[in-house]
Amino acid sequence: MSGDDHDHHHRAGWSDVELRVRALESILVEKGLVDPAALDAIVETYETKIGPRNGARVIARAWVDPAYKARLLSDATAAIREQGYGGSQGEQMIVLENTGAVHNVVVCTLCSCYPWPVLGLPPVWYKSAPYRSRVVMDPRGVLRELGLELAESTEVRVWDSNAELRYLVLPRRPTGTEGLSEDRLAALVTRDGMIGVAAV
Amino acid sequence: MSGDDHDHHHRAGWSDVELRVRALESILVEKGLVDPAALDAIVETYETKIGPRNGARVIARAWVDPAYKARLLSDATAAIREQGYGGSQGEQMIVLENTGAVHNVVVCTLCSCYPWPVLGLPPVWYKSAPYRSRVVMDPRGVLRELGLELAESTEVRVWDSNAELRYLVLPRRPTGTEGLSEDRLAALVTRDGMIGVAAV
Amino acid sequence: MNTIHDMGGMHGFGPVEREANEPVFHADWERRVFALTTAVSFAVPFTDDNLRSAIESIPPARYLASTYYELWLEALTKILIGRRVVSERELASGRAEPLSKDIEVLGPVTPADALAALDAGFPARRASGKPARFRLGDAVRARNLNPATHTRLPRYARGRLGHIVADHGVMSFNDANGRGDGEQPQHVYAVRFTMRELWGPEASARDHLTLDLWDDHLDPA
Amino acid sequence: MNTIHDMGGMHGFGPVEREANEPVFHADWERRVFALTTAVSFAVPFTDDNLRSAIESIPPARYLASTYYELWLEALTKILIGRRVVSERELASGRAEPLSKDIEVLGPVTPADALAALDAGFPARRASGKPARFRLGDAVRARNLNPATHTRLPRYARGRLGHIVADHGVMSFNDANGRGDGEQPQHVYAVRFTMRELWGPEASARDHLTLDLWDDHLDPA
Repeated sequence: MSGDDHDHHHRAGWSDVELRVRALESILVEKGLVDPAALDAIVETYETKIGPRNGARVIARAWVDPAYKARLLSDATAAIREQGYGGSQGEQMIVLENTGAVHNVVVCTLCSCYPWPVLGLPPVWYKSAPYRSRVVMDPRGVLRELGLELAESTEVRVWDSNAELRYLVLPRRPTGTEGLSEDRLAALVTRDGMIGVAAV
Repeated sequence: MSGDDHDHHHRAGWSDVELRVRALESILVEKGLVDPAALDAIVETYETKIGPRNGARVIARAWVDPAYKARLLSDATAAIREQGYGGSQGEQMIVLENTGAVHNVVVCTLCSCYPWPVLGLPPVWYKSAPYRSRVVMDPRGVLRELGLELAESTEVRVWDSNAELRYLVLPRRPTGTEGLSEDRLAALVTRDGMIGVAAV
Repeated sequence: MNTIHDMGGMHGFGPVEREANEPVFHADWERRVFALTTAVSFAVPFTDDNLRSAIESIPPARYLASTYYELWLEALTKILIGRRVVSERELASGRAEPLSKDIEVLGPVTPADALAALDAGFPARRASGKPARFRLGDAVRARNLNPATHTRLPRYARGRLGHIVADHGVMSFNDANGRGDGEQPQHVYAVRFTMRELWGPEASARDHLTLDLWDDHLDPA
Repeated sequence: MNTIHDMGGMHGFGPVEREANEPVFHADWERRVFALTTAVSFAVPFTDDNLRSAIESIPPARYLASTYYELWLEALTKILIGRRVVSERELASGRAEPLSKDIEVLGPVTPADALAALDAGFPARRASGKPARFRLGDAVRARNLNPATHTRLPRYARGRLGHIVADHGVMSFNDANGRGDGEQPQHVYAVRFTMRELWGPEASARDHLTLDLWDDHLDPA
């Protein structure tokens, strides 16, 4: 390793964790175990190509196309792949339809399982102890705190993603959106709606 | 508050917790809610008068006096009071007799309940997460780690002190101690034996 | 309250480490915290359940990062602030301010009275209460209760089948007392569980665990 | 492993706090940890279960005090040290030392191969396995298992009664895989529990929770 590299491990203002990550990366690169270009490609993919806009397009399509919606509910993995999405952390997808009678909400109490191909990497709150600990025992309380008050008559279904199935919530199409295009509809769909902590 | 007192809150080398405790004490004293002499008396009592030597005397007496042992097992609180011990955190005592067939071990998983009048204040390990978490599920493993290997044929009884009963283990009298005086016997009894994590 | 204090049955905390010739206290401030907690509870009455409840309310990350007397100090401070006998401002400045007239407190306990009270103890036993629903030998199932308030029913026993092996008589009910609902005196029973009932088929078939459970913790089984 | 990662049903962690317009990563080192973990798993093969198991092995106090990618970094480092492809000395110095000849590794994944593999995914489904013991509608009870090793059966469901609402087919068994006992492919079922069964009579009578449980997690009820 060059003297420059060594100095750069002691660059002022770097935290311990930054130094440790830099060290790990340079060791793995030097040993020929990772290619820095692959790291950049992976980061770019999850920062720019894979995210909740993918899921929103799936939802909007299901809202406008009853046949697609039927396929989505019967074989979500294939129907999502039709739209061009799939792969790691979305190999076996299940779509959960919200109705007037049933509201679905998704969590992973044990770690951070989340449907990457349609929602991207999970937000911090989804991986946090407050959400993981509470939503399985008091879903109505958590949803209320997050601004979603459910009618007492609505059945809440919590899905703890503890295995290799990944869940996407199909929110109810908002009223008054009959005339909107699929693109306009997709713009209404939020990440939180597809997790089940928001209405749409 | 005098200027001296104020300076003394900033005396070099005092940790935050020390400063906070000093502040709390001086405020409570100044408000007339505690008497420093009472604090000293309480500390002195638990540092010098109440401790596992009390329990050891109870155990030794039970070893030499069958009638006392019978009283100790049927009404521990009264029998312990006979020896002069009792009070806070020992109001309702139960003595658990170890035999060739049964070994008893005591824990408080929820906090730190412990029979103060006979054992004093609990040691750090008794209040620690490793002991509290594990001894209820894997008592044999914990005892083995602490140097006490039990025969497979021995029944282990774990007592989780979750209510206001307080437990003292009566260890088996070591063989070869037939000629020893009660004082000599008491000297053989350890705190850990009376918790159940040592043989005697 | 299902929080980190209820740690029975958890893995991952590492080996039990005993200190040889351990002193009663490890620092002078520990002595003072222990004595202050004991003494001030005479002038500003609170119970062990109030103290336990305050300790359990400390967030899990801080609970695990704190030493035992740090937990006591934080809980005691919270109780005293809640009773308005101490304020954060006073603690920061170290200077006492006048106590508001509407706060009821007693005078400081004297050394003799403190020692006499500790020697007498604070028995939980009560002369009468709710009639016993169970008898020696009865099969019982611990209720699956998950209150957000103080409870002395550990999570690992909830829903599990045991047998009554002793009736300790009528005592004040810590769960009710800890949530400010009065003493609700009732029978406390020693309930014996097999280790297999608690921990499954990998546990020793020979071993048992006993918990002292209040009548309200139990259902007939 | 009954440790702090299995936090479903705990109180005390405070409110859920959402960040508005949250970025995918909060620092450049988070990007690198995510990408390194993904990329190096091609050259030094490990599974999600190995990573999860390594995260779960972090002591509870540190687990709670760490951010998400700090947990990943610690777990990844532990896995790589365990495979002897990296050493503490190298991490401290930042200087790579020669890899021992007896350590089997593959070459670095190319950008194109990495993206193609992520797009294809790593399906847990297997062509065949243990025959299904349960059918749609069956009443089942989650076993009371408390292994010291990796498991995907959360504590809150153990011993609880549910019903099979879907058969997801045969999949690799994470519990077996995480403890190095092979894939043991078997059926995974969606098991629906009432909230009252899980949390007691205070829970909503209307609401349910579904877990995906492997055949070996269940007994007939």
